[in-house]
Order: sequence, then C-alpha cells, then structure tokens
Amino acid sequence: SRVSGSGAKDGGNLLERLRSQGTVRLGIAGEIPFGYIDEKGEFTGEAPEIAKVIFKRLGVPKVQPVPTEFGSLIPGLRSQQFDVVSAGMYINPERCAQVIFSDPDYRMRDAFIVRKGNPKNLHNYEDIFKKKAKMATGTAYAEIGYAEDVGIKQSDMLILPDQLAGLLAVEQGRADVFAGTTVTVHNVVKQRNSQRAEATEPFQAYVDGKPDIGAGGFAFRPEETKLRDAFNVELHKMKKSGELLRIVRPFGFTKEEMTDLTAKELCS
Amino acid sequence: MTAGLWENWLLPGVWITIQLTLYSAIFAAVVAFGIGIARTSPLWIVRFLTGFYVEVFRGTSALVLMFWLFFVMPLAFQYQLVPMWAAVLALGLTYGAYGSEIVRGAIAAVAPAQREAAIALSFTPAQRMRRVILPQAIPEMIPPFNNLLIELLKATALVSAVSVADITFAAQLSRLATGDSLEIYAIILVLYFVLAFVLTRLMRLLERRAKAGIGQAPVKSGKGPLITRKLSARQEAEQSSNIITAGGAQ
Amino acid sequence: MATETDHTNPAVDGSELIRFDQVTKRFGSNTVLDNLDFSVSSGKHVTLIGPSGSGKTTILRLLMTLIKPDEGTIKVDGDYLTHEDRAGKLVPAGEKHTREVRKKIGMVFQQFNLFPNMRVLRNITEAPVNVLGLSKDEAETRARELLDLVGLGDKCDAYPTQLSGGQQQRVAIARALAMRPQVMLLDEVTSALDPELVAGVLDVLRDIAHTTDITMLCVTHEMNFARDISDDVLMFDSGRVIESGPPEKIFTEPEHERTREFLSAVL
Amino acid sequence: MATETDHTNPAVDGSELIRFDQVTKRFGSNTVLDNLDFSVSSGKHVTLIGPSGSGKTTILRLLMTLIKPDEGTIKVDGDYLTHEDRAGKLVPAGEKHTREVRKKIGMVFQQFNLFPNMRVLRNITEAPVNVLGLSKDEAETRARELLDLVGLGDKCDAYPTQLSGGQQQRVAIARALAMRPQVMLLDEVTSALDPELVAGVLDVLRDIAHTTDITMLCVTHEMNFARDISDDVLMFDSGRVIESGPPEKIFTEPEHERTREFLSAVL
Amino acid sequence: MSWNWDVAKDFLPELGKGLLITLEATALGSVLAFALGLVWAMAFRSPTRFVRWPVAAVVEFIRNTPLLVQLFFFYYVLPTWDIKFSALTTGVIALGLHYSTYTAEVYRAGIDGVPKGQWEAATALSLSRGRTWIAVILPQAIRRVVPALGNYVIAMLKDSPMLALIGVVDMLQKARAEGASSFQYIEPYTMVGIAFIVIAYPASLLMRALERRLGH
Ligand SMILES: Nc1ncnc2c1ncn2[C@@H]1O[C@H](COP(=O)(O)OP(=O)(O)OP(=O)(O)O)[C@@H](O)[C@H]1O
Ligand SMILES: Nc1ncnc2c1ncn2[C@@H]1O[C@H](COP(=O)(O)OP(=O)(O)OP(=O)(O)O)[C@@H](O)[C@H]1O
Ligand SMILES: [Mg+2]
Ligand SMILES: [Mg+2]
Repeated sequence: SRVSGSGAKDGGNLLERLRSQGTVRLGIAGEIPFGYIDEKGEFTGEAPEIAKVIFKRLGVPKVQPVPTEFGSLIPGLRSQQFDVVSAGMYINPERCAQVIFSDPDYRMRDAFIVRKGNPKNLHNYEDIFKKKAKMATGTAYAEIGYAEDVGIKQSDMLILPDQLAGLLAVEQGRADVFAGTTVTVHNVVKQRNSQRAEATEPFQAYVDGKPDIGAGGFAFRPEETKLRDAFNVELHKMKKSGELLRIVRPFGFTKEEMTDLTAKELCS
Repeated sequence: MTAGLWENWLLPGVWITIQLTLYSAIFAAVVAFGIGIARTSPLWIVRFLTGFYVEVFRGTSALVLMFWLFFVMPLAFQYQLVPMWAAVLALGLTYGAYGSEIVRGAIAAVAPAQREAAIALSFTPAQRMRRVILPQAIPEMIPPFNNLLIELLKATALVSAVSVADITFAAQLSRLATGDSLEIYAIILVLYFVLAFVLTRLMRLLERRAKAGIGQAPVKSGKGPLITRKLSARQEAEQSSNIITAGGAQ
Repeated sequence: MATETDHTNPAVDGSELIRFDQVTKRFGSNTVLDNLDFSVSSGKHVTLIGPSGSGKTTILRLLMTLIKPDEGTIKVDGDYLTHEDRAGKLVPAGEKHTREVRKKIGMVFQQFNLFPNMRVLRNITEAPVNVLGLSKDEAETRARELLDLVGLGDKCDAYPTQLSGGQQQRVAIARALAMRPQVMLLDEVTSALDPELVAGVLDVLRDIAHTTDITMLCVTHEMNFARDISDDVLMFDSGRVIESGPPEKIFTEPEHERTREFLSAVL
Repeated sequence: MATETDHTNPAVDGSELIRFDQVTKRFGSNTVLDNLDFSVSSGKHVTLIGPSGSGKTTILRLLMTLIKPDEGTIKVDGDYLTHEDRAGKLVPAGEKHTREVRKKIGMVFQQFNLFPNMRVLRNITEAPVNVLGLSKDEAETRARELLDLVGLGDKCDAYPTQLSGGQQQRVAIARALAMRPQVMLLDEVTSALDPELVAGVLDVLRDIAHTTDITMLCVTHEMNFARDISDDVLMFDSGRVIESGPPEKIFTEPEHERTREFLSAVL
Repeated sequence: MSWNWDVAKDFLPELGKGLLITLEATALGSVLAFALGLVWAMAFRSPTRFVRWPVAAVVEFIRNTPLLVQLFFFYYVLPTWDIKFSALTTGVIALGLHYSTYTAEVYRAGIDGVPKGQWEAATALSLSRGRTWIAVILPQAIRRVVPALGNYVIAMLKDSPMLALIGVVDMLQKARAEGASSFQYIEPYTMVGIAFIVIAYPASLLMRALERRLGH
C-alpha cells in the first residue's frame, strides 16, 4: 500500500474514516505506565485509557493496540501502521518536524534507577557526568538528549530496549544509573519489588542550559490536523473537569504531573 | 503466564510465526527455482545478473534487509509494505538466494546423459527442464531444503524487531507484563523446537514420496539425531550451495 | 559415395540421407575429425568400426547436435543441420531449425539413458506427445506396439530401475523408434550389458534392420552383428575413413594393413 | 604347545609369551573363533596361514586389543591382556592395565597407517616420546638407526604421502620397532603393495627376523617368505588351528586334506 | 530517493565504530564456536552414552531454535541468576554457542573422515586417548574442515546485527540510534547494508579459494 501523500492540505479525513470503521489503531511502546500490555494480556496505560475515552466521544467505539518498539513509533505512524501514537511521547521540536502533537496530557520530570542507597550519589545528569558513572537509558528516549546536553557521549551510554532491562542492568551493576521519566522508573522498581535498586527523586533536566519541560502527548500524521484538533477539544474538556487526573491516577500520576502547556510552545 | 497473555498474544503469535514461515517459504521457493534455473541459462547476461542477485542477498544480513525494507523503503520510494510483508519479502529474498544454490546444485547433479537423451528426443529446452531434469533434481533438493526451512523458521523470529507480533514479539510483551524472563523464554524456545520438529517430519514425508515417485526406494532414516537433520543432508546442502547457508542469513 | 544427388525427393530409398562435408572437430588441441567427408544413403545400414578414440562416437554426437563441428557442414535429408540457409548465406542455425532437422534422427546410447522418473510407457510416449503432438492414446498405442516388438509388452508400468540392463536398452530402442526417425544412431548399445544380455538386444536390432527400411548408423564391437546387418562398413582411424565397403569384403579381405590389424585384434 | 609354563621369568627365550585360552569371538551371529587355544613361545617366529575369513586377522586384532574376546582369556608375557587379576578374581581390565600390557606388542598393518600429518621421523618418535617417556633426542637417535635399518635413512623429513607404498611400509615397520616390543604382529604387510615393491619390504623383515630375537606373529600369503623365517607355521580353518609344525613339514608333507588343498591353491 | 551525502558523511565515523564492534563480536563468537564445537564433536565420540545422548539432545535443541530468542534468553535470564555479563559478552556467548552446534557437525564430519586405521595405529603404538586426539586425529580432521568453518564465520558476521537488539552498539544499532534521534533512515541503513555485502562477498570468495586449495 502506498503512503498517502503528505500533500493533503485540507486537514485530512481520517476522523470520518475512523468513524465509519468504528476502530482506531493506537501505537503503543510497551512502556509502563504510558502504554503497555498488562499481566492479563490486556492493553492499558495512561495514554491508551485517555484515548479510549476521547475516541469514544469522537464516535469511534473500538481501539486496537499496535505494540511496537519506541523507536518505531514515528515511522510506524507515518507509514500508517496505526493512526495515533498513544505512548506518552514527549513533545520536542525534532519530533514536531515529523508528526503533529495534541496538547500534552501530562508533564513530567526525569528520575533515575540507582542501586539501593544510591552509593554514587547521583541525582541529575551533571552528577553522572562528573562522577563518570555508567548511564543507561532506553532506545530513542528523550533522556539521551538531556544527558548529551551535559556532555555525556551517546557512545558511552548503554542503550537498552526497555525499563525492565534498565532495572536489571542497574541491579547487576552493568550500569550505575538508568534514566527515564519519573513514573516509568518508579513503576518498574515497584513492579519488580526490587531489593537492590531504588528510584531517585524527580529532578529537572536542562537543554541548552534552559530547563526542559518533559511533556507528552498524542502524535498524529502531519496532514491530519482535523483529527488532532477534535482530539484537543475533548482533551481540554477532560482537563478542566478533572476527569483526566481521575483516569491517570491509577497509573501513578498526581496533580504534580498535570499541565496547561500547549504543543505549540513545546515544539519551538 | 496468564491465560490472557496466552490468548491475546502468545497463541496468535504462534499462528503469525506459522504464517510467516509458510509465506516466506513459498516466496523463497519461487525465487529459488526462478534464480536457480536462470543460472543455468545459456545467456551470459542472465547468468551474470542472477549470480549478482545471489551474491548480494547471500552477503546481506536478513535483519538489516528487514530494517531497510521497513524504514528506508517508505521514505525512498514512497512505498510502504505492512510489516508482515516487509518481513516476508526480506526472508523470501534472502532464503531464496540460498535456495537457488540448492536448486542449481541439484540440477547440475542430474546426469548430463539425461540432458543428451532429451535432446536426442527433440525436446525443447523448456521441456527438457520441466519433464526430465527437474523431476529428477527435485527429490535431491528436499533434504537440503529441509535444513533451509528450519533456518527460515528460526529467522522468522527476526520479525519481532520490526514489530510483527510473532512468538518472539509476544514473548517480549509478556516479559514486560509479568517481569518474568525465564519462564516465557523457556516456553517459546520449546515452541520453536516443536515447530521445527513438525516441519522436519513433514519434509521427511515429502522426501519419501518424492523418492518413491522416481522409482527409488525410500531411504531408511536409520540412526541420526532425534530431529533427523542428517549430516549427509547438511553436507549436501553445503556442497551444493558451495558455501554455508545454514544459519546463513539471519 | 560423396557425390551430390538430387534433393527434390531426398528420402527416397538409395538417395543421400546424411552427408558430412569437410567436417573438422577439435577438443582443445586434439583434432578428432579432420576434414571428414562421408555420406550415408537412405535405407542403408552402415556400421562404423575402428580403434578406440578414432572418432566414431564423435560422429554420432555431431549428428545428434550434442556437440557442434568446428568447421564444415552436415546435411540431413538435404537440410543443413547446424546451419541455416538464409538468403543464400550459410549462418549458424537457431535452436528451432536444428530441432526441426534433428527430429529425423533417433539415438540409442551405450548407457540407455532412460528417464528414471518415468515409467516405461511414459518414457516412450513423452516425446511423441510433447514433440510430435500425438494424442496420448495414439502415443500409447504406438508405444505398446513397440514394446511388443522389443519383447517387453508386460513392462509398461515398471520403472527403469526395476529392469535389467538388457531390458532397459530394449526400452531405449523402442523410445527412439517411437519418434519414427528416418535414421537411427546406435553407439555401442550392448557394451554396457552383462554378456548374457547382449544377445536379446542384438536380436531386436537385427529384427528391426531386416523388417524396416530405417537407415541405421551403428558403432559396434560385435563384428558378427555388424556382418549380419550392414550394407556398408566404414573403418575409421584417427578421424578419417580409411576403408569402406560391404562387410563380406572388409571382414574377409581388407585392403589396409591398419584394418587387418584392427580386425585381428577384435575378432 | 599349550601347556602351562613357569611364569617367574616369562620373557626368557623359549618360554610362553602369548597364550590364548578358550577364546571365542563372534561378530553378530558369526562365530569367527571358537574356543581357540594356542600359544607362542618367546623369540619364535610364527606364521599363520589359512583361507580367507578363517580368523587370522581377528587373532592379531584381539592381541592388539582393537577388538575384545567374547569369552576366554589372552595372556601376554604372563599378564592377562583384557582382564585384571584383582584379589584372585578376573575382572575386565581397565584402560590403563591394557595399555601397560599392550606396550609389549607392536603391529604393522596391511595399509601401513602412517600418520599423514607427521613427517617420517616424527611418525617414529611420537610414541617413544609420549608413551615410553624417552627424551626427544634419544627417540630421534633410535629412529634414525631404525630408518637406516629399513634403508630409508634419507627420508626423515619426508611426509608419508611423498613415499611409495613400499617405503611407507618400511617406515611403519621402523615405527613399530621403535617401541621395542617383545612381539611384532604383521598382518599381510605386503598385500597392499605393487608387486615390484614387495621384495624390499620382505628383505627388511627377513633381516629383522634373522638378526633380532623379537617374537613375530605373521599373517602372510607369501609362502616363500613364511618358509624362510618361520619356526612354526599354524594352519587355520574356520577359527581353529587344524595343523601346525615347522615349515619344512607343513609345506612338504601336510597331514590334513584341507591344508593340502589350501597350499596347492596358493603355491 | 533522496540521498543526502552530508548525512552519509556524518554517519561514516559512527559506522566505523559500529563496524569494529561487529567485527569484534564476530571474531570472539567464532573463537567460541570453534572451541565449543570441538568439545561437542569429541563428546559425540565419547565411549559412554551418558555423555553422548545429553550432548546430542542439547546440541539439537540449540540448533533448532532461533539465535535471537537464545540471545534474549541469555540477556534477560542470566542476570536473574546473578550472572553478570555485558551485552557484548552475552551476545558473543549466544552467537558462539549457537554456531558451535553447526561447527560441531563440521568437526564430526572431519573426524569421521579420518580413516579407522589411524585410530588403530595409535592404539597399536599405545598412544593415550588424549594424545591420539591431539597428535593424530585432530590435525587431520581440522585441516579439511577449515573452509567449512570459514563459511560459518561469514554466517556469524551476518547474524551479528541481532546483537543490536540487546543493545550492543554495532553497525545496526548505530543506524537505529541515528534514525531514532535524527529521523534519518535512508543513509544509515543503506550504508550498513552495503557494508555487510562489501565485507561478506570478498570473505566468501576467500573461503571458496581456500576450499579449492585444501580440496584434497
Ligand atoms: N568431450 C570431450 N572432451 C575432450 N575430448 C574428447 C571429448 N569427447 C571425445 N574426446 C576425444 O576425442 C577422441 C575421439 O573420441 P570418440 O569418443 O569419438 O572415440 P571412439 O572412436 O568413440 O572411441 P571408443 O571406441 O573408445 O568409444 C578421443 O581422443 C577422445 O579422448
Ligand atoms: N568388524 C567385523 N564385523 C563383522 N564381521 C567381521 C569383522 N571383522 C571380521 N569379520 C568376519 O570375521 C571372519 C574372519 O575375519 P578375518 O579378517 O579374521 O579373516 P582372515 O583370516 O584375516 O581373512 P583374510 O585372509 O581374508 O584377511 C570373516 O568372516 C569376517 O567377515
Ligand atoms: Mg565411442
Ligand atoms: Mg586378514
């Protein structure tokens, strides 16, 4: 099948098509808590749960998960493997050049998985750089960029497929620290009930010396502005009513993570 | 492992793996015969081009090819294959190249006198190939093809890297869901082994029938390791393909 | 023997059916046939004799277009075999032209070369059906007749590997005859057989030689058989015909010293 | 010949060196040796003759522990070969015991079996160095002497494939001698050789037989050679010794019909 | 096709670094495969079936299951047993172990090809079992299997990109990282693909030449 030409200037008709099909395909990356398959084999997560509600209100009753690797989310979206990226993807200018984002549904700071008691006393990327600690993070994670910003070379990092591998790497001493978003690292430490590793307190990461706001949203193909706008409308309603926080609270999110930033601000 | 994971992911994954193996095998067989026969062409340009194809696809890594088809093709040619077909294409092209060497070797192994007898009866080159050479060559191809098929089955695990939800991919999801690696990987290793075993048995059956079809007594399986991949078969594969292949292109 | 004859009705008995004209064949630096001229008239049974390596098999293989001459031309029934006459110029023949001319020739090999993947009946019908376009029924009727002729009417459904060498060779003869060739080439058809099986095959060939008017070109070491069936015997040495004539003459009063030597060694 | 002798000094000339006691050997259902008794005295040269398949090679292979007897015992120089005497009970021997007893035996094979990956000199020194624990120098000196003895002093650095069959066999003899065995087993050591190479090898063996006091057990079809070197000839048939005695007697006036037949066939 | 030479040029040093890792993994994996394969092959010849059968079963199992899954197995399971290896080490172990089941067959063929008389001659000279293997059998067996082993080195080279999936930073991983961070896919992946052909083709020509030379 051909990639639909990105020339469509009229905002696309995906929403109509989805309505008539009754199903929307969500790209998820197997990252707890954003979007994942749970122990019962059901797919869930902060983003999919929001998407389920919003698409229902937009007249698309069924959602179908398409699990993929984080690094394949954007190529997969662009080549129509799925209709929306629903993986809590951070909004940043590079990604905005490839896809369009809804306004963020959460904001988050980073945190580390370190060995119990944090023996190297690592609390932010500068600590890692100064102490020459071995850092690990996930494929295509935004954390790679944050770490590079303080001078850590990508070739010195251990790039792992997911946070579970990260936890094990820290437990086994293959890495001193695994960097991820706060909720991700806290969740995996809790899920595995790790005796030998712990999650650090959240901290603020910087890019070009300025605090970088890690805020994630839903990604759409660039031509599908109509769908994105309709999605935004519902999202804003949920934020206002507090329904959003209610939905995501079970996944470890708190008021702390709620935000009123817009995709436009994050893209520039 | 919960019932939900089995039902939603693992069993569908097994089915996807079977489908992938089947489609890739069919595609690879078409490529193998097409290229293998073309390599016996009297036209040097045909031999050169097909030889080039074989060298290129035996030289690449199937995994790299798969990534290329998945990531580069859509951008470079504005043409996108669903992951499943990108995977079938990559596996089929690669294993077809290996298979073509088996086909060529088996054709070359048919006694030249058979070709001469067919010329003496005024068959056209196409009739010679179809009616005399291939029917004799095909039974000889089955044991090395069996080996190649197992390699192909194993190579289907690579599709998990481009997010096709096969057994291996299902295992990854289950691992994240349960946090238990040992159980899930042990299970799917056994699943693959069982699939390999069944495939080998089927090929054995095919071999026996093919040999019977040319008036040869079926070979007794004899001793040999439990899964039947006879050393002799492996050697045939090695000789006829001149170069490994086994495990070759994953 | 090597004179030009009327081509308008070339298959008529006694006219020239095969003609080698200045044919040279080399294998690497080894010149096997050297400017060879010779011809065979329609309906004749000709035997080629001569020491090993003298080029007898090479002649048959040239005729069967299994190999190509380096120089010279070969005509079969008035048509060039490996050349085509295009607007008065001789050019190398295309596959199709060659196949057309070749249809007039049948060959039986030393090693039988039956198709092991086909039963006996299909070995015989395969070419008539696919090359001559006979219907399956016609071809089978013809095949059964021929199998009766070679004494194997009951072996239709056997695979070649289930037959003895002598039986296989008789099937091979039937297979060649099924194409109704004008000329049959026979290259030491009994020399791969166990001695006790030779007689059966030769009897069949004698029968065919005496009851049909098919032209035969035999290479054989069975001198009695050669004497029985030949109209002409050609003695080869080093790629040349050094002596020829009716068997009575060649076998009893050969002119050449070389022929005498050869015959005293094989008889 | 099969009487019990004093074991206190078993290697002394004339004492019993090899003894088969009720040895039975079967291959599947084929009983090749059937309750065989026989013995060889130290220093004697004994030749085994008999028709093909009578079990001659089997005897040598049993002695060399290449195969194991099904029943019975074999003693070499007073020690059980495949059994160990543990607290008065015979138990199957361990690898170590067998190797110890086997050191007294050397063997030369029909097919030479030189190690193709080693030069001639190392073929000969390999075992003395690694088994007997000789120093490399000692072993090489000994090897050079032996090579001179077999007339191949100049071939130290050749690889076996660069030698003729006769030369290879002579190296194999030197290799066996280098272990200073008490007994040499020779199994048709010339029958894989081209006829013109046989004499050289037999000359070397004759030389060894006449100049050393090594015990020899030969299987051979070279009756002249057997007559030359043998103290005793044993005639085998169907796994039994049917006749034995000095060569003059066996070859000139054999008692058994079977021996007469056999000799008239091979002489 | 929109090929961008600047991207290609920028990726080249990365490709070089990845290539080193690829070659390292292949070389170490080969050494392991050669050594382990020999162990299996000798175990197949063991006089006791309590060695032969289990080894045969394990070898069959490993050979008939995917390397990729074995890779994951080692990568994710070994740490839970408190065995610590880097990703590269894990990858080399999996690669070497998997291919040892192939090289074992190669050795086996080589060993079976040594004439029986060689074993008998060694016995007749009272050489110990170890010495027989080392001085007599293996030197003869290995010589003829060198080309076949070489072919498996090439096969391993082509399988080494799998190590990227457990995070080894080989050529493929470099390309994936480039794609994920800069969304440049065409040049990196194409260059990696070409790199493999450029290495594997001459290597296989070499093996074929070797095969011809050691042919007999
Ligand atoms: N394909 C070939 N390649 C090289 N030399 C060949 C080939 N075929 C035949 N020759 C050589 O051509 C010469 C003639 O061979 P040919 O088979 O015609 O002899 P022949 O008369 O049939 O002998 P024979 O009685 O032994 O069958 C021989 O010297 C042979 O070695
Ligand atoms: N490994 C074996 N397996 C089965 N049968 C064997 C084996 N070795 C020998 N035999 C059989 O044992 C019998 C005696 O064989 P042996 O080699 O001892 O005879 P031989 O007297 O040396 O004969 P020859 O003069 O032909 O060498 C023969 O019938 C032979 O077929
Ligand atoms: Mg001939
Ligand atoms: Mg013998």
